[in-house]
This record gives sequence, C-alpha cells and structure tokens, in this order.
Amino acid sequence: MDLNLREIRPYGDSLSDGAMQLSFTLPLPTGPLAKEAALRLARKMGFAEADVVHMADLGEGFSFFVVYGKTRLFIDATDITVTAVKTDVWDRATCDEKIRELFGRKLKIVGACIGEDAHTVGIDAIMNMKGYAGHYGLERFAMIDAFNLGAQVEPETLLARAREKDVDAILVSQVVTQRDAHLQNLTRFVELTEAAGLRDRFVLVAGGPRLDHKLALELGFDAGFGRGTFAEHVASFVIHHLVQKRSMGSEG
Amino acid sequence: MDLNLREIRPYGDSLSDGAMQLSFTLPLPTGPLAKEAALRLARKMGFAEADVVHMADLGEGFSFFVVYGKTRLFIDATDITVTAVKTDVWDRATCDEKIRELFGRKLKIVGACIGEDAHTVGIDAIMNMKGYAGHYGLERFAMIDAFNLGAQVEPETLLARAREKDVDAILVSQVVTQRDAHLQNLTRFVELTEAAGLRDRFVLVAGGPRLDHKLALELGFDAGFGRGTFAEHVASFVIHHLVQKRSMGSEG
Amino acid sequence: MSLLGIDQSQVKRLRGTADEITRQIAPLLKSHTTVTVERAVLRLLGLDGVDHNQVPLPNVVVNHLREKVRDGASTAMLAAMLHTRASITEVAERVARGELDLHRLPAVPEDEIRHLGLELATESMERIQAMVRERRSRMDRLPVREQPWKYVIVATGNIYEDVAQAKAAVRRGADIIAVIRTTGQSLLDYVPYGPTTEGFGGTYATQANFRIMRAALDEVAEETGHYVRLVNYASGLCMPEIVVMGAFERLDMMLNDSMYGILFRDINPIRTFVDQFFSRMVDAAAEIIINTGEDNYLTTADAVEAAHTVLASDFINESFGLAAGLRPELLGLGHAFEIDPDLEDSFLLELSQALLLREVFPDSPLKYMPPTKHMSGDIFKGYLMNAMFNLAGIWSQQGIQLLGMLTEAMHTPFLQDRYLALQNADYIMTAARHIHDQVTFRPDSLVIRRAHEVMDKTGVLLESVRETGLLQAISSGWFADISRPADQGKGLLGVLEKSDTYFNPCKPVLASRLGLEKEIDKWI
Amino acid sequence: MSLLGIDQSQVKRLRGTADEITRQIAPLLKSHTTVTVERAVLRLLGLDGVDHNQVPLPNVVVNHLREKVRDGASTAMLAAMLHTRASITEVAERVARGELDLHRLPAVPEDEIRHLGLELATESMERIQAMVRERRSRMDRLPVREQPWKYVIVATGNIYEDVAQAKAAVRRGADIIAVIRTTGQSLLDYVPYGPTTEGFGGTYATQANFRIMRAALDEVAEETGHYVRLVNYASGLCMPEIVVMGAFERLDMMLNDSMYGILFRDINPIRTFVDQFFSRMVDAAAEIIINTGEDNYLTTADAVEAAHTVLASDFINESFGLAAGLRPELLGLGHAFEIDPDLEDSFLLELSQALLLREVFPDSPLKYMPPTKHMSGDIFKGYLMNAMFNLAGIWSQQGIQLLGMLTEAMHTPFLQDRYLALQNADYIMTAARHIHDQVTFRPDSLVIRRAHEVMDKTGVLLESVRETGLLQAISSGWFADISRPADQGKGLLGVLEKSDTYFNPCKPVLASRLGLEKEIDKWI
Ligand code: B12
Ligand code: B12
Ligand SMILES: Cc1ncc(COP(=O)(O)O)c(C=O)c1O
Ligand SMILES: Cc1ncc(COP(=O)(O)O)c(C=O)c1O
Repeated sequence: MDLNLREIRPYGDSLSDGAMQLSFTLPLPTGPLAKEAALRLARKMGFAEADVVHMADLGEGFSFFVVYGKTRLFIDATDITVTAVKTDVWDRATCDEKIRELFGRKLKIVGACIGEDAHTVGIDAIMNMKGYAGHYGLERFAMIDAFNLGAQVEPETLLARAREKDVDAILVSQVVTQRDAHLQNLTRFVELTEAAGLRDRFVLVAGGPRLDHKLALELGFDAGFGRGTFAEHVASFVIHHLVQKRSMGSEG
Repeated sequence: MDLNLREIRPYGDSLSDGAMQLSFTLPLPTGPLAKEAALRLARKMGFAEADVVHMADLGEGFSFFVVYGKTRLFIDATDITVTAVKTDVWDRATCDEKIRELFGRKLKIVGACIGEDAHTVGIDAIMNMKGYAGHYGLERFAMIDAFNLGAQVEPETLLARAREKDVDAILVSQVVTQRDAHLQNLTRFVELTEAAGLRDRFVLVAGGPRLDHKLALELGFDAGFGRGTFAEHVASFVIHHLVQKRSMGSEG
Repeated sequence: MSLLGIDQSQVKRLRGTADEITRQIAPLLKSHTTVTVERAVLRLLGLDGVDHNQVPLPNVVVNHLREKVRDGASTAMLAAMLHTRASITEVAERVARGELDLHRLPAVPEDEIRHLGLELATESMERIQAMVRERRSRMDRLPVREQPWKYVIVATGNIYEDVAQAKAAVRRGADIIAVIRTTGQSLLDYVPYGPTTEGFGGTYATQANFRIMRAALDEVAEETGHYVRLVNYASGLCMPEIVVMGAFERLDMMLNDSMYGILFRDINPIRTFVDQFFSRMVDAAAEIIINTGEDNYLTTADAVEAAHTVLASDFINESFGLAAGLRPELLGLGHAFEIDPDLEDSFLLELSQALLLREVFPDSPLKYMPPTKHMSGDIFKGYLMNAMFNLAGIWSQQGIQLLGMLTEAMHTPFLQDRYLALQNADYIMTAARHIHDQVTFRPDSLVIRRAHEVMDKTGVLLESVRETGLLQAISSGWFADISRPADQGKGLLGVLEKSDTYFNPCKPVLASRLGLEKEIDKWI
Repeated sequence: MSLLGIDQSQVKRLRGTADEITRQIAPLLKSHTTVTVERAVLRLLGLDGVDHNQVPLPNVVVNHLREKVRDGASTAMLAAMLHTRASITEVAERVARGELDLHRLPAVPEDEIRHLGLELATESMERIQAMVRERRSRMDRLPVREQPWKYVIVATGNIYEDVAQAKAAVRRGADIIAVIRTTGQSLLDYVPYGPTTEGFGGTYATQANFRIMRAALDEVAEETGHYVRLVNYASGLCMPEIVVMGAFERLDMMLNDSMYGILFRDINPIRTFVDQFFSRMVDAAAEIIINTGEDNYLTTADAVEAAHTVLASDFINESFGLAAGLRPELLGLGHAFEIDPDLEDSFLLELSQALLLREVFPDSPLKYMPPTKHMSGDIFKGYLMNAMFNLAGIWSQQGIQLLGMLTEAMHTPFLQDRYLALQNADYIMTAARHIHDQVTFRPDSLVIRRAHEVMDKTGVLLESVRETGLLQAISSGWFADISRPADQGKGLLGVLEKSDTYFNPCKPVLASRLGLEKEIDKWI
C-alpha cells in the first residue's frame, strides 16, 4: 500500500476507498421521499456512492438513517500543523525538583468549576490529593500549594480568591457545553481578568472534555486540556510557561 | 416547529441543528495529527462544528474515529420526485383474478440467482411455495407457473430456459455486490437479451438487498425490488407491465 | 423466592438501625422550617403568579415577612385575607405592589386564622385528590406496561422541542418521560414562571412547563393505549414548592432525595432534611412516586468500593419516606450500574448489586440508573454497556429502568439516541424476558458472596452512622466521598427556627390524609 | 459438571446411530475416487505449478489420464518417473507440453511403482510432520490465549490488503484469522495459482496466498506474544487439494464439512463424501482443526425448528471425522446463534443450544457462528445481537468464537468493523468472565426443557436417517430444507469408480501415521 499523504481518504477495506458510516435523523416522515432526501444529503456532502442501509420511523414525522458511503473528498496531511501543548511532561518528582531549582519557592495554583457547572470530577482529578487513574493530583506535589474551590463558583469569586492568595496560575474547568455555556463562561472569565488589568499576572489554564489547546488559545487562555489530562501535564505546562514569561519579561 | 421543506437539515435536538454522527478510519497513526485530519475532513464535508469524540488505534498505522458534527448543508425536499414502482399492490387472490380476467391464461415466470452468486434465500422468498415472512411465494399463485432455477446460474442458461419455457417474465436476483459484481452480472444479462433480440419479449425484473427501482431501470430492467419485497409486489408489477405493454403494442 | 439467600432478620436489623438514624434528625425537623417550605404552604393554600419583576408571589411574601416567617408564612397571610376579605393571591399582589404591609395588620382572632387555614388546606387536598383520581381512572383505561418501565429523558432546554421528543419516544415504547431541569436550577431560591424555551442541559421546571408536557403525554397516551408517566425534579432549594406544583399538574414521579442536595449541590444539610420531609408528605398525598438519587454517589465514588454506601442511603431514604407517609410502592429507591466495564466480572458484580436491592426492597419500584461515569465518546462500546445494564435490569426485575444513552458522554440525548436506547431495551428485555425464573446461583458464586459482603458492610456503616449521628457522618465524607458540615452550605439563610406560635395548616390536613396523626408530632 | 443434566447414555446412543449412518456410506467411499482426490495425491507426491495456460499441473495430468485415473493418478506418473528418471513436476511439465503421453508408457514393474509411491508419500508425511513440529514449537514459545478464541475474517479480495487487515486485527486481540475465499471458488474444479489481488467477497485460496498470510501472521505473533492461527476453506470441488496446500503451509484450521458442499453448493453427494474422507486424513496428519458448517443450515432453515438438524449433522460430521483419524480436539463442530432476535426469550433458547452442544461434545473445540441471517442495516441493533452472542459464547464456554460484524448485512468487514467486533467480545467476555461457574438452571426452566427437546428430536432424526439412509435423507431435504439427489450435482463427472488395480500410495502411509491401519480398509 503506497500511502499518499497529500490525499488522505477514509479507509474501509482498501486504500482510499473513502468508506464512512453516518447516522442522522431527518424531520421527514419515513418513506421513499425521506430516503431519497437522505441520499441527496449524502451526495451533497461529497459522497460518490451512498447507500441507505437502514431507515426507521422515530415517530412525530422524524426518520432515522444509517448510511454507508464512499467519499470523494480527501485531505492533505502534509499541510497540517498541530496545535497542542508542546512542552515536555515531567513526572511529579521532576516537577517538584524543577520548581525548587527554577523558582526556589512553592507555586500557588487555584482552580474551580465556574458558572452553573457543578461537574467537579474533572477539576478534582487534576487538583485533589487522590488524583485520577493512578496519577496523584496537584495537592500531592511537594512544591505546589493547590486550592480547589469546587463547583459552581462565580468568575468574580474565583478571581478574587486568586488575588487574595496571590497565585501563579488559575485553573478553570467547564464540562457543560450545551448552548455553548462553556464558551460564554470562559470568555467572561478572561474578560473579567483583562478588565481588572490582571491578565498578565496569572497563567490561565482551561480544561474539560470538550476543550483543547487550540480552542483555549482562541478564548484567551494560555493553555487548554481535554480528556485524559493528569496533574503532571498541567504542572509541567505551568512551570514552562512561567519560565518563558520570566525570560520574555527580562528581555522586554 | 415550522418545518421549511426547502431547507431540510438533520435534526439532533432542535430543528435544523444539522446534527450527525460519523465513524470512519483514516490510514494515519493515532495522535493529534490524525485527529486534526479527521476534523478537517469533517469540515470539508460541510460541517460547521465537528467534534472528534473518540479516537482509537486500530494497529498498522490506522485510526478509528467517531465524530459528531453539525452540518450547514441542507436539501430541498420539494424538489424530490421519487423513483419507485408505482403500481398498486394486489394480494394473491386478486392477482390470480386479474390474470384470469386480463389474460385468460396462466403467466409463466422464471427466476434465478445469476453469476457466481449463490444467495438463494431472496429469490426463494419470492418464488417458492413457502414464501417469506408469512407471504406465500409465486409458486402458490393459482394463475402463475413459477420456475426457480436457484443459485449460480449462468446468464446464458437463464435466457435459454426462458425461451424454452416461453415465459412472460424473468426474475434475476443479485446479493453479492463486492467490486460491483451485481452490476456486471445484471448488465451482462440485459446485453445478452438485447443481442438475442429478445429484450421486448420478456418483462425483466431484478432484485436484491442493494437494488432499487431506480438502479434497475438504469441497468435496463423494467423494475427493481429491494429488501422487504414479497411475491405479490412482483406479481402485481408483472401484470401491470404486461397490460401496459399490450396497450402500447396495440396503439403502435 | 430468594435468589441470594439474604437473611431477612439482617434486613430487619438494618431497617431498624436506619430508623434510629433518621429519628435522631427529628428534633431538628421539629424545630426548623425553611423559606421554601413556607412558600410551598402558600402555594398549597392557592398562591401562584409573579410580580412585575417576575418574582414569584410566594417569594415576594416570604421575603416581605422576614423574621415573621418563623410563625409560619401562612399566619400573616391568613390574617390579611380575613382582614381584607381578599383571596390569597390578591393579598400577595397588594404586598408586591407595596400597598399592604403584613407587619402592620390589626389583630385577628387566632382560631379564625386556624379555621381558614385548615379550610384552604383541605381544599388544596381536594385539588390534589382530584388529580389522584384522574390518574387512577386514566390508568384503568390505559393500562401501564409491565415492569421494568422504560424511562427516558428529554432535555432540549425548550419545552416545545421537549414535547416533540417526548411524544416520539412514547410512540417508540417509552413508559416514562422525565424532563431534565436546566443546569443550576437547583440553586435558584425561587421557581421560574411560565413556559420556557431557554435552558442549558435541561428545561426549566415551571408549573406551565409541567402542564404543557402533561397535556402532550396524555394526548399521545390515548393513541398508544398506555398511560405515560411524567417526571420532574423536586430537588434543590425549592424542593417542596416543586412537589406542590407537580401534585397540582399530575406529575407521576419526582426525583426527591433526603441527602442529594446536601452532597451534590452543597445545600445546607438541615435545610435539605426539613425540605424533604414536608415534600414527601405532599408526594404521598398526591401518590407521586419519588426517585431517590443514590446513583449519583457512584459518579464520584468508586462503584465497587462504595456499593454499601448506596444501600445504606437507600435504607435512610426509605426510613424518612415511610415516616412521611410514603407507602413502599411510592419509594423509587435509587441505584446504578456504574462499575468500571473493564473490570473482570464487572457484570456479575452489577448483577449481584441489582439483585440485592431487589431482594431488600421487594415492595418498592426501584429506580435503576444506567452507566454514566464510564461512558465515553466510544458510542459503540457505550451501546453495549447499556445492553448489559438492560440485561441486569430484566434479570433482577427492576421497576424503573432509566435507559442509558449511547451519547451520554457528549450531549443530552438526540432524538435518535433515545430511539436507539428504546430499541436496546426492547431487544434485550425480550430476548431474556424470563431469565429471572430460569437461573439460580451457586452458593459459592461471586454473585452471592458479593451480595452478602455488601449487606455486611452496609450494616457496619449504618451502625457507625447511628453512633456518630447522620450530620457528623455527612460532614466526615462517609457518603459519596463528599464532606458537608451541618453549619455550611447554600440556602443556610433560609433555614429558620420556628417560633412558639408557628403554624402550618397543611401539616394536620396532610397528616390526617396520610394516617399519620399519631406519629407526626414526633417528626415535624 | 453437567448444567443441563443431559443423559450420557442418550448421547452415547446417538453417537452410535451416527456411526451406523456413516458406515452405510463406506462402500461408496471404498469403490470411488474423484479427480480432486487424485490431484491431491499428486500434490502430496510433490507436484505443483501451472502450465503456460495457467492450468495447474495436477489438473493437466488428471485431464490427460482420463479413464486411466481409475487406477489412481499416481500410478502412471510414478511409472513415468521411473521410466524417465525425472521428478514428478518435470514429468507433468512434459505432459503439459505434449512431449509425453502417459497412455503410452512402457511397462514398469508394479512393485517399483509401489515402492517409489510409498517413498514419496512418506517424504510428504515428513514435510507435513515438520510443519506440525514447527507449529508446536511456536505455540510453546508463543502460547495461545484461553478459549473462547476470537476468530475474525478478512475478505478484501486482495491478499496484500488482507495482510494489513489481519495484522491490525491481531494487534487488537484476534486469536484466529480466516481468509475468506472469493465468491464461487468452491465451484472451480482447480486451485488457482500464485498471489492474487482480485476476488469478490473474498480472496482466492492459493498456496502462495496461504504462504504470504502465514508469514505475516508469524511476524505479528512474535510482536504480540501469542501464536495466531490461520484458517482457510477446504471445501468445494477441490477440498482435498486445498487441505494438502494447507498442510504444507502450516494452516491451523480449515473449514471442512461432510455435507456442506452437497447442500449449499449443489456438489454431487458421492463426490463430497469421498473428498471429505481423504481430506480429513490429511487434516489429521497435519493436526489441522476442521471447522464444520452446520451454522449454514440455519441461514436457510429456521433456527428454532431446525436446531436438531444442526446437532444431528454434528454427530455425523464427528463420526466421519473420527473414522478419518481426527481426534476430538481437532473437531471444530459448527453451530450458530441464529434465532430471530425479536422472539421472546430468544437468548435463552440460544443459550440452551450453545450449552447443549458444549455438553454433548466436551472434548471438541466447537466453532460458534454469530448472528448473520437476522443482521440488517441497523448496525446498532446488530452490535447488540453480537454482544448477546458473545455472552452466550463465554457462558457456554465455546472454543472458537467467530466474531460477528455489525455490518454483516452490507459488506465483508471494514477494518473498523473488525476492531469493533473485537472490542465487543473483549468487553462482554471480561464483564461476564466467570458466569459459567456462577449459575445453575432450574430443572423446569426453558433452558433445560429446550435442550432435552432438541436432544430427543435429534435422536428421532438420526434414527430416521439410519432407516432411510443418508443419501436418501439428503435427497428428501431433511437437512437445511434443501434436497439434493445422489445422482445429480456439480462435479459428478469427476466421480470415478476405482479400477481393480487402483493404487493410492498416500493411503497406507496416512493410515499408519494415524494409527488407522486396522480400520482403514473398511472405509476407503
Ligand atoms: C458525573 C456526572 C455528573 C455528576 C457530577 C458529580 C460531580 N461532583 O462532578 C452529577 C450526577 C451530579 C451530574 C449532574 C448533571 N449533569 Co452530568 N455528567 C456526569 C458524567 C456522567 C461524567 C463526568 C465526569 O465526571 N467525567 C470524568 C472526569 C474525570 O472527566 P472530565 O470531566 O472530562 O475531566 C478530565 C478532563 O476533561 C480534564 N479536565 C476537566 N476539567 C479540567 C480543568 C483543568 C484546568 C484542566 C487542566 C483539565 C481539566 O481533566 C480531567 C481528568 O482527565 C457526564 C457524562 C460522561 N460520561 O462524561 C455527565 C454530563 C457531563 N452531565 C451533563 C449534564 C447536562 C448534567 C446536568 C446539568 C443534568 C441536569 N440538567 O440535571 C446535571 C447538573 C450539574 C450541573 N449543575 O452542572 C451532560 C453535559 C452535556 C453538555 N455537553 O452540556 C453530560 C455530558 C451527560 C449528558 N449526556 O447529558 N453529572
Ligand atoms: C444467508 C447468507 C449466506 C448463505 C446463503 C444460503 C442461501 N442458500 O442463500 C451462505 C452461508 C451459503 C452464504 C455464503 C456466502 N456469502 Co452470504 N450471506 C447470507 C446473509 C447472512 C443473509 C442473506 C439472506 O438470506 N437474506 C434474507 C433474504 C430474504 O433477503 P434478500 O436476499 O435481501 O432478499 C429479499 C430482497 O432483497 C428481495 N430480493 C432478493 N432477490 C430478489 C430477486 C427478485 C427478482 C426480486 C423481485 C426480489 C428479490 O426480496 C427478498 C425478500 O424480501 C447475508 C448477510 C445479511 N444479513 O444480509 C450474507 C452476505 C449476503 N453474504 C456475503 C458473502 C460475501 C458470502 C460469500 C461470498 C462469502 C464467501 N466468500 O464465502 C459466501 C458465498 C456465496 C456465493 N457464492 O454467493 C456478503 C455479501 C457482501 C457483498 N455485499 O457483496 C454478505 C452481505 C455478508 C457479509 N457481510 O459479508 N451466505
Ligand atoms: C435526587 C436528585 N435531584 C436532582 C438531580 C438533578 O440535578 P440538579 O440538582 O442539578 O437538578 C438528580 C440527578 O440525578 C437527583 O438524583
Ligand atoms: C464448510 C464450509 N465450506 C465453505 C464455506 C464457504 O462457502 P464457499 O463454498 O462459497 O467457499 C462455508 C461457509 O460458511 C462453510 O461452512
């Protein structure tokens, strides 16, 4: 198989066959018209061949479809530059050592789930002693003072506590994403920080299952972390970023 | 909810939200690049938002993706004219009655699974006494003589038997579709019939799970039937078609 | 027939311990009321509507009364009604407009106040009773299906989209529709008003929304031939008020837990205990099945390690519920299928747990929650986990089966997700319909050993809670790995000590309807 | 321990009846040979390659010999070798080029022919034995996983794509890889030659393709630490030749059935019976596990009504197999999960059937086929059906679990389908790993009643077959609802009566390797 990275298509059972599976609902009553509509939609999406393999009546004039198709579309993989947190990840011991060496003091980090969001399992996984999936949280790091404010914290409260404790970094968790609640909350937090003239004082880190680094940067954070993040990812990033800030500061 | 038939989009949990589920494999090793490639592909397909909710390593440099997205694309449902067999479907008793009335003799129908295809359950369902899902097959019709030749019949043999028996209609079943085997076999059968100058002598009906009326017409058959077909659908079509042919003949 | 061989005297002992635990809380209940209990009383007496700022009138009144609420919010209102000869709503509207100050009312004879109070409370009971009769007659005509009842949620945020989704689900076999509340409603100290179309991860619980959905479900029930149960949440800072709304609108079930608000919404413990008790008396009168929230424990704690905390909490919820007049048939005690699916024999452990709950609470329609925590973006695997959950459900003869959605890790259900969930349950529950009658377990099997282990641990935990006291146990994080001190938490300001002249006209009326006359004074 | 309480004396009785049935066929086997058996003998003696028209040399020789094949195809070839002092392949090439006419050979002493024949046959056994040793030593080093072994298919039509797909599957946990053959290969009366890239719904079975896949699997096995078994089809018109190829290339399993070709490929019954017997002797020598094809019955007949035909056929396949020297451990007897999923208690019926097969054939690694007939375009439902199949598999401790693909109704598996299938099996089989040890069935349960019913019906059917004769039973459509008369069917022309001087040098050599010296003359 000669893979042409400039022309990457989905793979079913032979290279570049373009095979994909779709499922979706149309607001049309089950029947030949709905089926044809499903096919046309698939064609519009770029499928050369498409086959409605299943149609079911969902009631109330809705129909469900399973479609298999072969797309003509492809992407150029040589053209992709990945936006991801690029710093090395150190283990807990190394993080502690680096902090001692580079800062000579403990780092302070505050975190919370803001807005109406009460999903704390994620932020707890990063911050609490117990950690997650066998990886201890920030509270367990000898050179980090971690303050987890928990659920449903108002952005104002989080910022106030950050100033009070004079922290180095603020961690914000957002899990509920319906109607873009997370985007609104995160944006509001950055705006609040900027309005208070404090944006440069803190490393701002966002996290949650629907977040990634790219999105977080767009929203004005310094980094973003999604599923599968552990405390050491966050700690490593914060150390790197503080060092970078310092060196930029001394240059400037 | 005001449904605009000119702008039909998939429905997740609110009208026109465009929500769809996809799954596919890319020939790229699991990692951020593959994930970004999956997202770009989704965007190219017309998704305004797309989220890789699952990525798994399939081994050998392949990655599997589950993506949820919201498409911008829509179709105009007012624009669709459905190609389907449009004749009434009569039950067995009515079919027999009609044949008696309209032709005054038994109709003769031969059927087979052609080429290397040995999937006879479908053609048996249509032709054999026992039928399918509680619907008796053509053999059970008082006014039909049905000859089921079974599996792996050469197109030549099927045509020869049709001539021999002087049938009214020929039924061809095709189930194996890999590498378009069904298209090749069906096309070959029509060409053979045409080459022998016999195309007008028989009603030609194709069937199989991946066939529909539209495709069958394109291939040169008079009708095509897919999943969920019963003997009475086929019998009704044949009667209608023969009547129509006769009236056209008498006009011409 | 007992599959697990659980010792009935052990069950009885645990039940007794739970009763002692809840009885320890009674003095607190007796001496306290809360702003929402008082607002609920006003609602029962007929108050509804909002002021020009969209503040609900019950809130207007209670806010206005301030310290005087300690006497019972209805006391001043009844006095004003007698004085002004206006309806309760008219009185409240005048208060809202600043035309009437309830602190400056002329004296009204106490027995007149009590008399009017009891009269209105009795009318209110009639209103609720009419709904009970209505439900019964509809159920006679449109029989519900056999258990497990298939329970699905709608949560678009828009009540009208919810209606379309709910009706579609019913047509595909759903027995129960729950309208999930918008994120954060539980922390609102008022109940929003009118039909709503803007929620996050759920739809506002308002009386109008209840009514709209009730009508839609009644309509589709006529077509499908089965009564459809409607569910909402009587939980959070307005728990008792929402129960009253639900009772008036013929809701059939309500999420209602004696500890959920404490643990998961950081609501003050005393507030929650007081609220739940009164709520449950109304639930009982309205024959609303409550659904408790033990499943939530396992979203933070580990389902293998913490299994016994679920059972212990069920005993406590049961004890509080029975005390408040809920018959066992109205106790939808919660539990969940939340063990790590990659654990060896995880299904056997889940099955053991489900059978155990069934055996310990034989007369209650348990509420069985699907996998949530271990659901991921891998919808295919998730669909299988839901299948095994459905198998455990039919095998252990659960009452209320909350169907899992294959997209649990991503979004509240799409229309098709709900369809797929119903299809999953239908297939599994048909294919294994009579499995319960087929199978016995070997005495040394994991299923049996595990059940006994969980029972034993539950006993130990309940004993310790009795020793320590429930408030202290909660404060020490014994449930769901979460610690909540009794003197903290949201809604604390709304917890009030009753005055010596405190009066709640609904209490005696409810107590008599529920046959609790002899017991009630031990509790509230 | 018996879960179903099947009476062992009944099992023994049925086995006896099956032996009587197969014994009735022996005279036919003894008096007939077939073109493919003769070609297989030539291959065993070392013949391989194709002529300038891509016709395999074994076919060239046998076609050339015409009537003379009745003496055994090797007789003339051995004579020619002795005469020309050329290798068997050189002789065949000369025949192909028209340079040599085997009908015009000078007389060669019969004992020299026999001697050379036995010598070459013994060499051939050595070659096969070397492969057996190779397999054993690899398995010692790379232990296979515990049962059920996860068996997946590849079927792209292109051996190189197949290799990529197979390796990916092994990395995700597959224990067995089957390369499905192209549609229609079973009706080719020759075996294609060389690596191939163009098949429909499968890939040509050629010796080169076997070798390519074997090497790929050996490679990936080193990386994953588990020996990977390779499967192909020894079925259709070239059954014995393909077994020989498989034996030479260290295939580990082959689809091989005593009746499948008759019923599903309309191959002449006598041809199939003759072919299967010789094939199985080679299988036995090569320690290749055979997989029989009873699952196919249920793709045409109804799985509830025809369950006993599956079991009856398994007894017949077993009897033929044991007679040909296959030890029980090499008998992968087939059965399937094919009951209509919408039938009430379908899973219990399936479980009953699976447990029954397990109990009747305790020493054989049963081959358990997933749902196929009732799979539809609804991939979600299909995925669940596969889950219940996997549950039945682990519950009844199946040996060889053919994983179902959620796209069964559409296409041969995509890469991701196979991954999902493996994930399905892994989840279910881990989650219910020890379910077999946990559970017993109530004596009056459907599971037990059904198993006994199927046993009884099997007994009645076998008795009737013995009365009627197997050929007549097949002709009457007793198996799979399909009728096949003994004097019809494909490949009939290739069935030949042996001459009085018929000689097959492989027969005595195989018989002695298999310890069948005493029995063999009763059979062939
Ligand atoms: C557990 C849970 C709950 C628990 C929460 C308990 C608690 N104390 O957190 C309970 C039962 C209380 C709950 C309630 C609700 N839930 Co909830 N819940 C879940 C569930 C099942 C699991 C979430 C979880 O704990 N994941 C495990 C953790 C470890 O993963 P994580 O959060 O992604 O965190 C990791 C990374 O994202 C990252 N990370 C996360 N935060 C941060 C922050 C930083 C700074 C960094 C660096 C990294 C980081 O690191 C973590 C470790 O790797 C999900 C469904 C699911 N399976 O995902 C629904 C889910 C999140 N809930 C949902 C909803 C809607 C609700 C409710 C709003 C429903 C309602 N209307 O009542 C309520 C209300 C809660 C509220 N006010 O917010 C929806 C959200 C839909 C959406 N996309 O908007 C989901 C997806 C379920 C669904 N399909 O509807 N829920
Ligand atoms: C049963 C079956 C078999 C049986 C066939 C037994 C028999 N006598 O037919 C056996 C086990 C022998 C078999 C073998 C093979 N099979 Co097969 N088989 C199936 C299976 C499981 C069911 C098909 C079926 O019977 N459906 C039920 C009937 C009633 O439905 P139907 O055929 O669609 O017919 C209805 C309509 O389509 C219509 N219809 C059909 N024909 C006609 C004709 C006319 C004129 C009309 C009007 C209507 C009509 O009416 C019917 C009733 O409503 C499918 C998978 C699946 N679940 O669909 C695979 C499947 C069809 N098989 C497949 C393959 C590849 C094979 C093999 C080639 C594999 C191999 N390489 O060995 C072999 C070889 C067979 C050959 N030479 O053709 C593939 C085809 C892939 C593709 N799209 O090309 C499938 C999809 C499985 C898969 N995922 O790989 N198979
Ligand atoms: C008892 C109870 N109340 C309420 C909720 C819902 O959460 P919220 O408090 O955000 O409405 C749940 C969720 O499972 C619950 O179990
Ligand atoms: C014994 C046996 N042979 C062969 C096949 C495959 O079919 P074909 O004969 O087309 O190769 C099967 C399919 O299941 C089978 O069971």
